[in-house]
Amino acid sequence: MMDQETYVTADGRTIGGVLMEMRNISLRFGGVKAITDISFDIREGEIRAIIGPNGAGKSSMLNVISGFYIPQEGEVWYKGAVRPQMRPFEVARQGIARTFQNIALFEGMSVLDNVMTGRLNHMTMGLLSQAIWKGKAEQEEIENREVAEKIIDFLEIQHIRKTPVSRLPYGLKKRVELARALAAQPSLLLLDEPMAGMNVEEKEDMSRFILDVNDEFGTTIALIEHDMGVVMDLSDRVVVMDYGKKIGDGSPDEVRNNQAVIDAYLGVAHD
Amino acid sequence: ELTFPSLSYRTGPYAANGIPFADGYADYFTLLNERDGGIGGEKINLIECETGYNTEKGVECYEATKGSGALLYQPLSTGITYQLIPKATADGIPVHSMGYGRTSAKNGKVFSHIFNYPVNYWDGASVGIKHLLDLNDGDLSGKKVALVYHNSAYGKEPIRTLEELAKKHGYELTLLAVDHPGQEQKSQWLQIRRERPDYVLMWGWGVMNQVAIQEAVNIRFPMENFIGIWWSGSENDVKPAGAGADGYKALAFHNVGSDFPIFDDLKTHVVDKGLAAGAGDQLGTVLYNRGLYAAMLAAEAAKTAQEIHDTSNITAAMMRDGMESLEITEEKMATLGMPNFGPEFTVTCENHGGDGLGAVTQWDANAEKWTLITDFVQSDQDVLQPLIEEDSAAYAAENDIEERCN
Amino acid sequence: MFYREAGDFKTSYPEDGQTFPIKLDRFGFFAVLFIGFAVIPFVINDYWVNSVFLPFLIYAIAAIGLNILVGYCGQVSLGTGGFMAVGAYACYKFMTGLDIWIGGVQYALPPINIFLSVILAGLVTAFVGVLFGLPSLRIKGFYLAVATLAAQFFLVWLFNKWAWAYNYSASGQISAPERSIFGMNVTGANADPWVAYLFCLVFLAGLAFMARNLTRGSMGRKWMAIRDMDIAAEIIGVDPLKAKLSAFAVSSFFIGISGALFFSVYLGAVEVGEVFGINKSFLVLFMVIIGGLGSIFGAFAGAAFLVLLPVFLKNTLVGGLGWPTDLAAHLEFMIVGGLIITFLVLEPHGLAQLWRIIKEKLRLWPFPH
Amino acid sequence: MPEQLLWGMEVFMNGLMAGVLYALVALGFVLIFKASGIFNFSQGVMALFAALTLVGIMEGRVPFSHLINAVFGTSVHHFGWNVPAFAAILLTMVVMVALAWMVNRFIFRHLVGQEPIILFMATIGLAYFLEGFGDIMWGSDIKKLDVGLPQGINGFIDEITFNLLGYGFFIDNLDLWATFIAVLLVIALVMFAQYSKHGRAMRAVADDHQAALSVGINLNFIWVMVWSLAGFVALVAGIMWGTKSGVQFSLSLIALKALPVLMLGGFTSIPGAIVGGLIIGVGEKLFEFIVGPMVGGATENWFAYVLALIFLVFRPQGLFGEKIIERV
Amino acid sequence: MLDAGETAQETLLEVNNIEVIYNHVILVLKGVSLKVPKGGITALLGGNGAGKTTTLKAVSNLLHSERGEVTKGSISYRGERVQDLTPNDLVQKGVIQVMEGRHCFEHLTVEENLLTGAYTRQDGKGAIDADLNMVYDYFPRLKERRRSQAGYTSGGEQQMIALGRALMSRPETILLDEPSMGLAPQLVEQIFGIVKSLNEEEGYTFLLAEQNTNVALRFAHYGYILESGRVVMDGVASDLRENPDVKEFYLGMSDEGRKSFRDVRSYRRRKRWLS
Ligand SMILES: Nc1ncnc2c1ncn2[C@@H]1O[C@H](COP(=O)(O)OP(=O)(O)OP(=O)(O)O)[C@@H](O)[C@H]1O
Ligand SMILES: Nc1ncnc2c1ncn2[C@@H]1O[C@H](COP(=O)(O)OP(=O)(O)OP(=O)(O)O)[C@@H](O)[C@H]1O
Ligand SMILES: [Mg+2]
Ligand SMILES: [Mg+2]
Repeated sequence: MMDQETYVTADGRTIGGVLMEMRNISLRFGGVKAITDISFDIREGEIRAIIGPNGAGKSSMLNVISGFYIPQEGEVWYKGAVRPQMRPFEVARQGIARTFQNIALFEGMSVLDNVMTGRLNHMTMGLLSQAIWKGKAEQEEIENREVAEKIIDFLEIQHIRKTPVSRLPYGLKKRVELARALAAQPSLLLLDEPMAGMNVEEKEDMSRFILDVNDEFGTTIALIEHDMGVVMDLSDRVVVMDYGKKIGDGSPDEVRNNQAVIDAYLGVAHD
Repeated sequence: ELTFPSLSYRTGPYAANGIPFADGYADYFTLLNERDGGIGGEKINLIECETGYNTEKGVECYEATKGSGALLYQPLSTGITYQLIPKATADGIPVHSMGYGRTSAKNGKVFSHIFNYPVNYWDGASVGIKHLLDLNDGDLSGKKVALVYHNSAYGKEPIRTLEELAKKHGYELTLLAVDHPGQEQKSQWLQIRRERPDYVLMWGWGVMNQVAIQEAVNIRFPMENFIGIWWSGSENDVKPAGAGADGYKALAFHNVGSDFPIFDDLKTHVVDKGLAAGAGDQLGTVLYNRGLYAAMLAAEAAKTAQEIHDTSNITAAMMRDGMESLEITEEKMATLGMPNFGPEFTVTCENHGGDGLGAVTQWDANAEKWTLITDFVQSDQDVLQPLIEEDSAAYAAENDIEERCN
Repeated sequence: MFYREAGDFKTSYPEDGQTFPIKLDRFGFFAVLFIGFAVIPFVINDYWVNSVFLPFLIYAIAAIGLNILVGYCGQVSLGTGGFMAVGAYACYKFMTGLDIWIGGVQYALPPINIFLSVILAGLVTAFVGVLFGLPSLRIKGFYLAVATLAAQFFLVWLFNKWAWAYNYSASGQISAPERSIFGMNVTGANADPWVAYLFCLVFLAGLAFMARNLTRGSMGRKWMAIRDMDIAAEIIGVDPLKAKLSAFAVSSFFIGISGALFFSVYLGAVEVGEVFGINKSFLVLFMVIIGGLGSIFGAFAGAAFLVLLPVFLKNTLVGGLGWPTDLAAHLEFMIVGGLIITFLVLEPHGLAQLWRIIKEKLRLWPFPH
Repeated sequence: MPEQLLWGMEVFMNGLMAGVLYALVALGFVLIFKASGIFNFSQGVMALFAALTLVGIMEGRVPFSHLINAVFGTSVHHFGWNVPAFAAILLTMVVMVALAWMVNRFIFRHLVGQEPIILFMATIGLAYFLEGFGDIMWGSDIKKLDVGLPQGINGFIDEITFNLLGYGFFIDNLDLWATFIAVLLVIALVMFAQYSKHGRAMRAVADDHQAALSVGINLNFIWVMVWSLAGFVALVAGIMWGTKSGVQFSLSLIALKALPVLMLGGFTSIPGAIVGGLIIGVGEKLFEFIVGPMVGGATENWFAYVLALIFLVFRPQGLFGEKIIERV
Repeated sequence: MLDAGETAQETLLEVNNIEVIYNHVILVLKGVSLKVPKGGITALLGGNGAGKTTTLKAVSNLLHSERGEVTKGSISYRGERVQDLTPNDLVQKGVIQVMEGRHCFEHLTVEENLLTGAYTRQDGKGAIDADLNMVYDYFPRLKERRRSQAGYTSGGEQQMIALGRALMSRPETILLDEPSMGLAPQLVEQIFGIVKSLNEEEGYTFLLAEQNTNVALRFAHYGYILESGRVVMDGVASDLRENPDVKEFYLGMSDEGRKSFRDVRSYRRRKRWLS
C-alpha cells in the first residue's frame, strides 16, 4: 500500500512517497462523532489541504495527527510504520510541528522566546550546565538562537522580537506561531487556519511564506483553511470533510467540481 | 534608669492571653514608678515590643531592645525562649521564662543566664499527679489518666514526666495529641468518652483550650476530673463553655483574684490616674496576676542585685547575679501587698528553677471566678531531678558548655 | 531622558542575551554587588543583621526558588513552609552528624561542614520536592495549590512526631550548635554578624546567578511554556513530566537552602510548627507576587518589601508616634493587607513590572507621546 | 455487635457531622469561585469578622473602642444595651453587604480580567486587612457567642442507640442543627445558581470577565451580590464555629479545614461542598480512629489533604467540579 | 435600509479624535474619528494591528479591563457622552459588542451561552424564547449542539455562539469584530446576509471591523480604513471598492483581475497613500 513513487509538479517541486497515512480513523467524544472512518495520506514535500464546513472535524484530525486526541479506531502510519500510541511531545520529537486555530502562543514570553521554544527539541544541555551557563550551554544557546533569528528574519518579524506576545495584534500572533513551528525544522508542518483574520495583503504574505518553506526546506505541509482562494492556489491535493466523514479527496480542480463538495461546503462553484 | 523590655503579644491567635499578661507586667512597673519612684530610686523604663507570639518578630524585638540596656527578658513563648537561650547567654542578659520554655534550664550549672523559677512544666505534671494522688488517698494504681496535648514542643513537655510517674504510681497513661490550632477535637473526645479515663490532664493553648472544655462538657465528662496546665486555666478558656465548665481545674503557681492589698495601690496609683496598660479591664484575671507576679519577681531580683552590687543603676550582669540570689519569702510578699501570692522559694547557682511548688485552682462558673483549692505543694523532685540532669547534660555536651558553680 | 538606552547597540548574541543589556543597569548592578560584599559587612551591627539583612537574604533565596515554581513554571505551591522545614531539619541532621539505622545497627556520619550541610539540605529538599510534585502531572491550578498544602501539613506533622529528626531532644526543638567556616563562627550565639551576613550573601548571590541562567535558557523556556499553556507546550515537544518535576526540584533546592539558613544562621533554634507553619508559605508567596511573577529581580524586591515594611511600620508607629503596640500591630496588618491590594490594583504584575513601566515612562519623559 | 465496630460507627457518624461543619465554610468559597473564578482565601476571616460583628452588636459593644480610647483618652466600652440575637443577625447581614460592596468597589472592580492568581493574592491581602480591622473594631478578647443554639450530647439519640445496641452514640446537638441549616442552604443555593438568570450570569462571569462585560452583565452587581451571599454563608459558619469555640482570632483558621473539602468536592460545585465535607469528615475521623494511635495521633490536619489529593489524582476537578476544559 | 452613498442620516455613534494608550505607555490609537449613522452598516478596515479592535473596545468601554484607556478625544452615542459608562450601561443603551476571538463561556452550554445574551432584557421569557429560535434558525449547527459545553465546540461553532449571543440582546447597534473569522465560506455569506437583513428589516446599526474586505465592502455602506492607529481613508463603500489602492492591497485585485496566491513574489510593498 505504501507507494513510494515520486513525481514532479508543474512548478518544479518534487513530491515524494507517502510520509503519513491515516487509516480508518474514527474519533468520538461521548455522543459526538467528530471523525468517522477517514483515511487519507500526505506525501513528502506536498502541500495538503483539509477543508470542510465548521465542526466537520478538521481540527480534530490535526489533533489526532499530533497525538493530542487518541482515536478510538484506526491507525496512523508515519514514515512507513504504524505509529504506536505516544504522548504529544513524543510526536513532536518525531519532527511534526504545528500551529493552532485558537492561537496557542506562550503569552507571557517575548516573540523571540516563543520562537526559541520551537528549538527546544534541538537543545540537549542538562540542568547543571545550564545553571552554570558559561561554556557549553551558552554555546548551544547561541547556535539555536541563530537558527531562530533566521526564521524571524524570514518571516519579517524582527521589529517585534523583544515584544511580549500578549501585546501583539491577532495577525502578527499567527505569524509568530508559524515562526515557532518552523523553528523546530519539522519534516511535517500542520497549519490550522493560518490565515484566519487576515486581509488579502497579509494572506499573500503568508502564502508566500508557506510556499517558500515548502520550497526551500522541502517541508511537507498539511493545512486547514477556509479561504478557498488560498486553498485552491496553494495546495497540491485537498481532502474535504463533512460531519466527520470524508466527502472528497483529490487535486484542487477535482475537488472544486465535486458536486458533494459544492453542496456541503462551497455553496457555489468557486472560480 | 532600669530598662525592662516586655515582649508582649497583644495580637495574633493568642492575643486574648497575651493582653492580660502584658497589662499586669506593665501595671506593676508603673505602680513602682508612681508609688515608689522606681526601684531603689531608679525609674523603670518599660519597653513594650509586640511579638504576636511569632519567633521571628521575637528575634527582632530582642535585637531592637537589647542595645538599650535591657536587664531582663521575659520571652513569653517557648519558641522565642529557645532562640534566646544561646543568644542572651552570649550577650550576658538574663532570661526569665516563668512556667514555660526549656525545663532543664533549671540547671544553673549549665544555663548560666536562664531562669525558670518558680516552676516548670515537669513540676506541673508532677503537681497534677500529686493532686490526683490526694484525691485517691495516695493510690493511683489501676486508674486511667489521659493527657490531651497540643501537638507541639510545648504540648509534649509533660509526657516524659508523666510516663516516669506512671511507672512509679501505677496509673495507665493515654496520650491524645491535638493538632494546631485545635478547633476540631471530636476524635480525641470521642475516644475519651469510650475509654472513660478517670482523669484528663490537658496541655492546651489558645483555641484548643476552649474547644476541649466545651467538648468535655458535651460528653459530660466530670469537670472536677479535668485538670489543665496553667496555660489552660484562664477565664478565657472557661467562659465560652458557660455553666458547663463549672468545676474545671487548672494548675497554678501564683494566686488568683484581686483580693490583695496591692490591688488597692494599683487602683489609686495606676488605674485612677489613667495610667493602666491596655484597656485597664483585666485586673485580677488569672493572666493579669501572672504578669503582675512576673514583674514582682523581676523587681525583687533587681532589688537584690542593687543590694549585692551596692549600686542602684545595675547592669544586665548584675541583674543576673540578683536573680541567682533571689529569695522570695512570705514576709517579702506580705510587705509588697501580695501575701501568699506565690510559693516561697530561693534561687541558687545550681538551681535556677525554684522549688517546684504548684497549686490547683478551680473554676466557679456561677461566680465567674477561679479559686485556689490547694496549698502550694512541691513536685516529685526524686523523679524530676534526674530528668533535668540528663537533658541539661545533653545540651552542655552539644554546645561545649562547662559546668559552673563548682 | 535620564534613563538612556539608545545608542547601546549589541553586535553579538551573547551580548544581547546578557542579564543587564543596558550599560546603566550593568553599572548599577556592579555597584550593588560592591556595596553588598565590600561595604555593608563593615558597617552593620547585630540589629541590622538579625532584623533586616539575614531575613532579607534568606527570604530572597526562598522567593527566587518559589518564583521558579510559581512564576516561571506556573505551578502554585503553598508548601513552602514544609519544604523549608525539610531543609532545616536536613541541615540539622547533617551538621550534628547524620545517624542511620540499617539492619538494627546504627551508623553515624561525623558532623559535616556547615557549608556542605546547607547544600546537602538543599538536595534532600529537592528530592522531597519532586515527590510532592508528582501530583502536579494530573492536578492543576488551584487544585494543585491546595494539594500542596498536604505537603505543608504532613511535613510539619512529621517533624513534630519523628524523634529521629530532632535527635530525640526532650522538647522536640532543634538548636543549631556552633559551627564555623575558615575558623569564623557562622552559627551559634557567638557568630559575628558580618560573617553570618556574608555566608548568606554568598549563597544568595550564587543561587541568584544560577536562577538567572536557568530561566534564560532552554530550561526556563520549557517552564514558561508549561506555565503559559501546558497543552500547547506538550504538543510542541515539552515533556511536562520532566519540566514540572525539574521545576519542583530546582525550586525545592532553593527553598531547602533557605530553610537550612533560616534555621542554622538566622534563628538558631526552631520549632517546626511555629516557624515553618502555613504562614511561612503565604509570606513567601506574597513576596513572589508582590515582587512580580516570573522575575528574579521581583523576588528581591518582594522580599525586601515584606521584610522591611513591618520593621519600618513598627518603628514609625510605636517608636515614632508612640502608639500602643497592639493597635500598631493591628494597623500593621491592615496596612500590609491594604498595600498588597493597592499594589495589585496598581500593577498586577508586581514591583518588577512597575519598575519596567517607570523605565518606559522615563524614556519618554518629559515629552509624552 | 463487637465494641470496636460500634465505636467505629460512632466515629463515622461524628465524622459526617464534622464534615457538615467544614462544608459550611467551604460553601462560601464555592460561591465566590463559581461567580468570579476568584479563590477567596479571606472566607475564613470573613466568618470571623461576621461572628465578631454579631457578638459585638449583641453585646452592645462600642466599635473601635480601643482606638477611640487610645486617641481621645476616653474609656468607652459598651453602649449598655443588648440586642436580641435575631435583630443582631439582621444587622450583621447589613454589615456584610456593606463589606461586599466595599470589596467590589475598592478591589475587584479594578482587577477585572486579571489572572486568577492575582485575584487570589488580592483576597489574601483582604484577609490580612480584615484581620487587623476586625481586631481594631471589636478587640481581640475571646467572646462567648450564644444565639440560642443547643449544644451537647443529644439525649434522644443516646437513649435510642443505647436501647438498641447497648452503646449510646454521641451526637452533638449543635452538629444536628448545622446539618439542618447546611442542607437548607445548599438547596437554596443550588436552585439559585443553576436555574436563575443571575445564577447563569454568575457562572458566565467566572468563565470570562471580558465576554461577560461585553454581553452587558453588570459585573459590579453580580460581585456585590455574590460576596454578600458569601458573607451570609460566612455568618452562618461563624455562628456555628463561634458557638463551639468562642469567637476569636483562630476562627479564621477554619478556612484551612474547608480547603480539602473544597478540593475534593470540586471548586465549582455547591453539592460537592457537602459531599466533600462528608467524605473528608468521615475519612479523617476514621483514620485518626484506626491509624492514629499507631503513629502518634493528630493526623487529621494532613490526612484530610492527603485524602483529597488521592481523589484528585483520579478526578483532577474534584468529585463534582466542572471538567477542566483542555483544548487547543 | 441605507442606500450606499446616502449620508444625510442621523449620526448615532460618533468617535472624535480619540487616543488610546495601553499599559500607560503604549500608544495605539493616534487620533481616530468616525461616525456611524443610524441604520447603516459601517465597516472598519485595516491590516493587522491597525487598531480596529482597539477602536471597538474603546467604544464599548472594554478597554479598561485590558489596562488600556482613552486619553484624548470623545465618544458619544446619540449625542451623549458615553466614555464613562460601564459596558453594562452601554448594553442597556443598545450597544453590544461581539468580541474578536470568540470568547464564549466555556463551561456554559451552548444554549446557556445564548441566554446570557438576553441578560439585560426585560421583555419576558416568551420573547426571549422566540429570539432563541431565531438564532437556531440562523445557525442550525448550534441547535444540534445546544446541550454541549461551549468549550468543546469547534472554532466556527464558537463564532456562531458569539454572534448569536449578541443577537439575543436585541440591540440597536452591534459592534462586530471580525465576524467572518474562521467561518466556512458559505457561512460567511450567510452571516453577512443576516447582518444585511437585520439592518434592512429590523433597522439594526452595525459597526464592523473586518479583514475580509471583499465581503465587507460588498455589504457595508460606508468604510474607514485604519493604518497604524490612524484613519487613512474613508468613503462610501462603493467608492472605496473602486479605489486602486484598496483594490490592490485589500481586495487582492490587480489590473489584470485576481492574482493567484502562488504568483505573489514580493512580501511587502509600500502603500501609495503613505509615501
Ligand atoms: N474535546 C472535545 N470534546 C467534545 N467535542 C469535541 C471536542 N473536540 C471537538 N469536538 C467536536 O467535534 C466536532 C469537530 O470539531 P473540530 O474542531 O474538529 O471542527 P473543525 O472542522 O475544526 O471546525 P472549524 O472549522 O469550525 O474549526 C465539533 O462539533 C466539536 O464540537
Ligand atoms: N493589551 C494590549 N497591551 C498592549 N498593546 C496592545 C494590547 N492590545 C493591543 N495592543 C496593540 O495595539 C495595536 C492595535 O491592536 P488591535 O488589536 O486593535 O489591532 P486590530 O486592528 O484589531 O488587528 P487584528 O486585525 O490583527 O485583530 C497593536 O499594535 C497591538 O500591539
Ligand atoms: Mg477547527
Ligand atoms: Mg482585531
